[in-house]
Amino acid sequence: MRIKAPATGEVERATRLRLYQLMVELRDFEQRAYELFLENLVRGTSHLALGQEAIGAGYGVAMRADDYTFCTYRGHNHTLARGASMGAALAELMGRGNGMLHGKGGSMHLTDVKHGAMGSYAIVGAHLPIAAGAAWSAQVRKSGQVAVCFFGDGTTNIGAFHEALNLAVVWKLPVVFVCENNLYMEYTPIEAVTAVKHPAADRASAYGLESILVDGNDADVMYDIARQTIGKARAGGGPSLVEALTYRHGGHSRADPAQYRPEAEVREWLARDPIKVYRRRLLEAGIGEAEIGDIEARAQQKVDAATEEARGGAPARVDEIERQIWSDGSATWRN
Amino acid sequence: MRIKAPATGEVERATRLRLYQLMVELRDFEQRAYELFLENLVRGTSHLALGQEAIGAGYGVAMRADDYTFCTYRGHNHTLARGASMGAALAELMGRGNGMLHGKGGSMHLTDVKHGAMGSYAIVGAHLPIAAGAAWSAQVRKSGQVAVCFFGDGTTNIGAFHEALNLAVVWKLPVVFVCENNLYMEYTPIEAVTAVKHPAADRASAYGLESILVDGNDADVMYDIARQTIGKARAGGGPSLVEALTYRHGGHSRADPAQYRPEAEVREWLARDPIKVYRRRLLEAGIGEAEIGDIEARAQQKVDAATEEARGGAPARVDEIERQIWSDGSATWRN
Amino acid sequence: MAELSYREAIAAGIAQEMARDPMVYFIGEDIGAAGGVFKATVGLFERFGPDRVRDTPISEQAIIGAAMGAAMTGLRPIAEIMFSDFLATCWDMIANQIAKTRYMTDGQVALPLVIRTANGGGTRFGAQHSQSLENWAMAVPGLKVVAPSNPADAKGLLAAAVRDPDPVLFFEQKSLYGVKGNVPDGEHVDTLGSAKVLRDGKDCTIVALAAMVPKAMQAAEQLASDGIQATVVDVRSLVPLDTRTILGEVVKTGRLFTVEENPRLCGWGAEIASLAADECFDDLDGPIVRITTPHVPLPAADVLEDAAMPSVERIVATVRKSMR
Amino acid sequence: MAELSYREAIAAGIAQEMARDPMVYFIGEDIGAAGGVFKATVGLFERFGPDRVRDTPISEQAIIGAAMGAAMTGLRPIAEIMFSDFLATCWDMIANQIAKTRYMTDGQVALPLVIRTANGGGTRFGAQHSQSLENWAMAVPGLKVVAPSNPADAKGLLAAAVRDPDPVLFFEQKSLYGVKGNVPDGEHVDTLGSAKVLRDGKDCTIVALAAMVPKAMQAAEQLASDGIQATVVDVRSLVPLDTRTILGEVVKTGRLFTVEENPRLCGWGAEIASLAADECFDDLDGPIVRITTPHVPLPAADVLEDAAMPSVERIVATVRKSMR
Ligand SMILES: Cc1ncc(C[n+]2csc(CCOP(=O)(O)OP(=O)(O)O)c2C)c(N)n1
Ligand SMILES: Cc1ncc(C[n+]2csc(CCOP(=O)(O)OP(=O)(O)O)c2C)c(N)n1
Ligand SMILES: [Mg+2]
Ligand SMILES: [Mg+2]
Repeated sequence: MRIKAPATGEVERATRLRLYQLMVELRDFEQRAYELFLENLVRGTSHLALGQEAIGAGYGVAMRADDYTFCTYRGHNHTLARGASMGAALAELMGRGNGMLHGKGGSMHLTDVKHGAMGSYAIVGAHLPIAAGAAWSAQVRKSGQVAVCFFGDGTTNIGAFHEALNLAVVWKLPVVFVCENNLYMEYTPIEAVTAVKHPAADRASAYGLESILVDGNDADVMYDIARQTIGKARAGGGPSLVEALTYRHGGHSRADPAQYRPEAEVREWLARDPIKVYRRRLLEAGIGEAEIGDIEARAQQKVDAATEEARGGAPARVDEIERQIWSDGSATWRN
Repeated sequence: MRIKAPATGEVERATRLRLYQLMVELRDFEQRAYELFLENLVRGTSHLALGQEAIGAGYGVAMRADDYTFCTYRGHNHTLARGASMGAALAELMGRGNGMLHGKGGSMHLTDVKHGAMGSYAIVGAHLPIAAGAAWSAQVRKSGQVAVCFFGDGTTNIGAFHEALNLAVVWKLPVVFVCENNLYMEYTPIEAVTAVKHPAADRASAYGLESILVDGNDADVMYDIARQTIGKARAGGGPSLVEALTYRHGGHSRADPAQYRPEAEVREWLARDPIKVYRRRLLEAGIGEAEIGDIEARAQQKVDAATEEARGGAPARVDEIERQIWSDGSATWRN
Repeated sequence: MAELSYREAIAAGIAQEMARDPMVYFIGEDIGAAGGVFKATVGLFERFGPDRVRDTPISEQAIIGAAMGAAMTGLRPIAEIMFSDFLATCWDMIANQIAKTRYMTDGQVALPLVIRTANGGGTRFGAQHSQSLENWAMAVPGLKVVAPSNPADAKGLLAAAVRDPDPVLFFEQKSLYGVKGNVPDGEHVDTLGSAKVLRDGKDCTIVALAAMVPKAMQAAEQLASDGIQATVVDVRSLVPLDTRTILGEVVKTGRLFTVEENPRLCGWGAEIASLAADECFDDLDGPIVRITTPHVPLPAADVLEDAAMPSVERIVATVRKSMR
Repeated sequence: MAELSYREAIAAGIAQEMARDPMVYFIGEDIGAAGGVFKATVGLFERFGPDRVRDTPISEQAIIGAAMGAAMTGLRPIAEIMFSDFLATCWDMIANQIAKTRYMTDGQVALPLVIRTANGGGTRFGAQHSQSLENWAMAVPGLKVVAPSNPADAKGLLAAAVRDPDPVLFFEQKSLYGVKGNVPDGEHVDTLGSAKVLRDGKDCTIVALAAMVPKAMQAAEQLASDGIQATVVDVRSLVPLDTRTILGEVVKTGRLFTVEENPRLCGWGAEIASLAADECFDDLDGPIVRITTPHVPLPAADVLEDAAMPSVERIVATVRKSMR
């Protein structure tokens, strides 16, 4: 299956506004994170997903409140798309005591369990089996929940990918694996290290799955495939593997100027910026500049407020170091 | 590609006699190993491949003397097929000082580097990347050597399988991966835990490889596909993944009476015993009962002699324990 | 009291907990209809059915990952890794994911799960199927680590592990599976983090774990006939570690010997020795001596394996020599 | 003598060996055109070309497996695992295959290979990118384990590792990559298994590794102003372990402190402490004290990470208190 953009009008107006709003919020959040980094307020590493917002947003809007999200170190978008606090996220990036994880996790591990954001995992591939496990739990608890697992193109070459896909299919688990193919692992083009052209879509058949390749920069497409794949999982139809083509606007991490990418390629993809594309589509669909501007202004306000909240936090508290190894809150290994 | 038996006459007479001889030797060796186990002379575990001889024999006959074999704990056949000493192998099973590894390895780790038998690996999947590495070495040394890697159906579900296949294709390595699909992992039918019907053949496309499924109980077929795949690798054409259908006559290991298998299935496969099948084919091809009987008698003699050699060995020498951790022969970790 | 083998006690412990709590699920390779490669899970499939006792592919990362994902979403999974050596194939899942996720999320994620695994040597399986790897787990913050030495502890500690809200690595010693012992009738639940003094002696303290415990006990008997009275402590749980009991006994006798099945370097004995050398220094009357397998993998041949692992004779000889 | 950074010294060491021996090949993720994520391999791709400096997929098992297969068939591969934390994803390859194969085959297979990896904390990468895992490797028989503390050692020990006929795990401390130091001109090859006494003091011996070495040196300076004269030993190589030098210094001063970046349990310090408590018991004048990160993963926030890892202040305070 190669999915095209659904015809205008197929996705409801309210959903479209929600998709746009979410994408703009995610974009503004990460822009702000970048500015704070330039101010030297983000001490740890960070991996921005600027340009990849349509994927997290499409799924975020399609998910049920109690569904599970699993994502990577490049997971700000996916976590916030579930409703996690922007202020707590920024504070975490800044190592503050009011951070989402009180400074213990950092940018690569944003987690907000009460919103179904079950964690950001920083070792490539590990969260695919974990997402399968959450889906297994949902299955046997008959809760109707679905687990959605986001990862990159480079992740398709690690063993855990293979094991998770096979298990998910054999157990017919309610899990959706979403490969965000942004053409690069860290600095190396994915095509230089992968046996097939489409690292996920061309491997679906190895698990008896349909091959799904979609435009990851089109929010309507992403929302549509999200609805389909989540719906299938929720109905007991088992897992899906989706490959969404996209591009990160910046480097792999804050340390990377991304000079290994051909200029023309960067230009082409910047022109296909999912937010630009979608803004145009909204206008074409008759949504007014004022309404769109309003969404954008509110996103800015939200990010500004979050920034204030984060800046206001004290540094992480040193007594956190020996807390929360165990469920009793302690880190005690001896009596 | 689904390979059929080559027409009679396509494989030369001498090769056929060699294939038959080798299969009979492997069979007799393992029968003897089993008898010695019943005599309580084999103390460690062992995993017999009775019924799977055509695969190791087909490849063994097709390989060049300096090619590399990598196999599993079920690796007596593959190791002996390269010319390793039967006496040393039996002695190793019996924990004797004249064993192939002086008692340090045991049945699961038979190795004879001077015959290209680069080791038997007992943790599922590990040797696939290692075989790829030997092929990489052959490639950069331009030696023309090929690495052949044997493994089971169950092995296709572990991550190392996936990583090895992808790397081998990307680097176009001279390696042949041979999956011996004997329908079971230990006690669990492979179909109960695998997303596709043919665990290897149905996954070849995930690495851009041709799907190859062959009758692993037909020595001619195995020899033919061995020639093709080794030839391709040697010519710089890159790796192949072969799935050979077969069946083990006995249990997974010496501890297993194999009662989980339907009687009819066992009967059907015993009727397709590769040695029986091939003996009939030789007779049909006009090779006389006497010549065949002669081969069989010589195999028995060879196994008898090996048994004597092994029985004659003293127990492994205790001073072996602290030898050969390091290349200087020692096990010294401090001064 | 019923007499059960160690393997039966394991099955009984799992059954007890599965019957008690419907959220306990059990997965692994060949654990179902086959009853496990070591027959330590016989009867569970028949009793609890294929949904709660589920065979997996040979996919250790998926097994452990699935257990982790399930534990954070309401199940209390038990996952079997057939031989502890195979922990290496899913070590990222254990050491980097399971061990760290609660901490990294500052307690948002709870991981009540048990990883059972057949550990240790003495069964002639060779170097890749015989390791004693408790120290690998002990070295990783965020894992609890248990290794019972007898059937009653096997059942009681397994039950405690299943009920524990945190991840527990449960090492079952292969060489003990056939050993029989009395197991309390009815519900039996032990306590993690408690060592046991099995024998009281005034001259020295021998600290042992799992299969080394019966060997230490035999050695102590022999030493007694030489006039050396040894205390024997069964560590039982490496994390949490009952330092109060262990170091308390060291202080009483002034001498510490540890008996480890693992190779020499960085075993749990080194940790306990270093604790004693720090905290009991003034009470020590002589060197702390560790008795371990030499720093080599276990060889396959019976004579070699037996000679490599600590034996009763080696324990006796080492203690005797050092106490002279 | 040229002044090089630790990362430049690594690149220089690899270059020296690749130029010397055409059988040295180097593989890893993003090591080629990109010069490595830590820029520790800059220039190698340009100098030795894409065949000898080869980018891999994100397939740690395949990377290490390939290195192993190549080493047993004539190459002398160097494989990079980007962060030492990722060793867990290929731990079976390292601990069960590479470490054991020579032994199991009774010497038929030789494995001259080096696994380089960026190790340790202090860079705010969080729990999954900051571990100090030398003890994982030290615990496995069959692996040599090296961890240099300065640019000269980085180059010289790397060269020695490449020339060594056995598998070497080479831990490069991330927090040291930017540190500069003098490196001998021309060919520079050091010796594995030799510790170095960096400072001589009569009162106590501080044994440290990698990034803890400069901290121990600073602590020793501060202690000197308090009248405590500390010997500082840089362990450099955990396997082989230069017990002669280390224990020799312990005997001279009568007191041992170890400084470890890893969490508390089962670190290399425990091993050295247990050796001293056994073999130097009669020469010890007081407790053996280990200074480690507490038994927790490293947290991400700068203030937390700094407070968790052993600091100069903590070393000074611990030694001072214990020597009172
Ligand atoms: C097992 C493992 N190997 C290597 C890394 C280092 N690493 C971090 S991100 C990354 C690239 C991942 O590429 P991809 O999956 O395409 O995701 P993207 O970063 O493009 O979102 C690598 C190699 C890691 N974190 N884990
Ligand atoms: C990583 C790992 N997991 C589990 C095992 C235990 N085990 C040994 S053989 C085997 C079955 C392998 O099945 P298959 O690959 O089909 O090979 P076969 O035994 O049928 O030849 C299993 C599960 C192992 N050795 N390694
Ligand atoms: Mg990518
Ligand atoms: Mg099989």
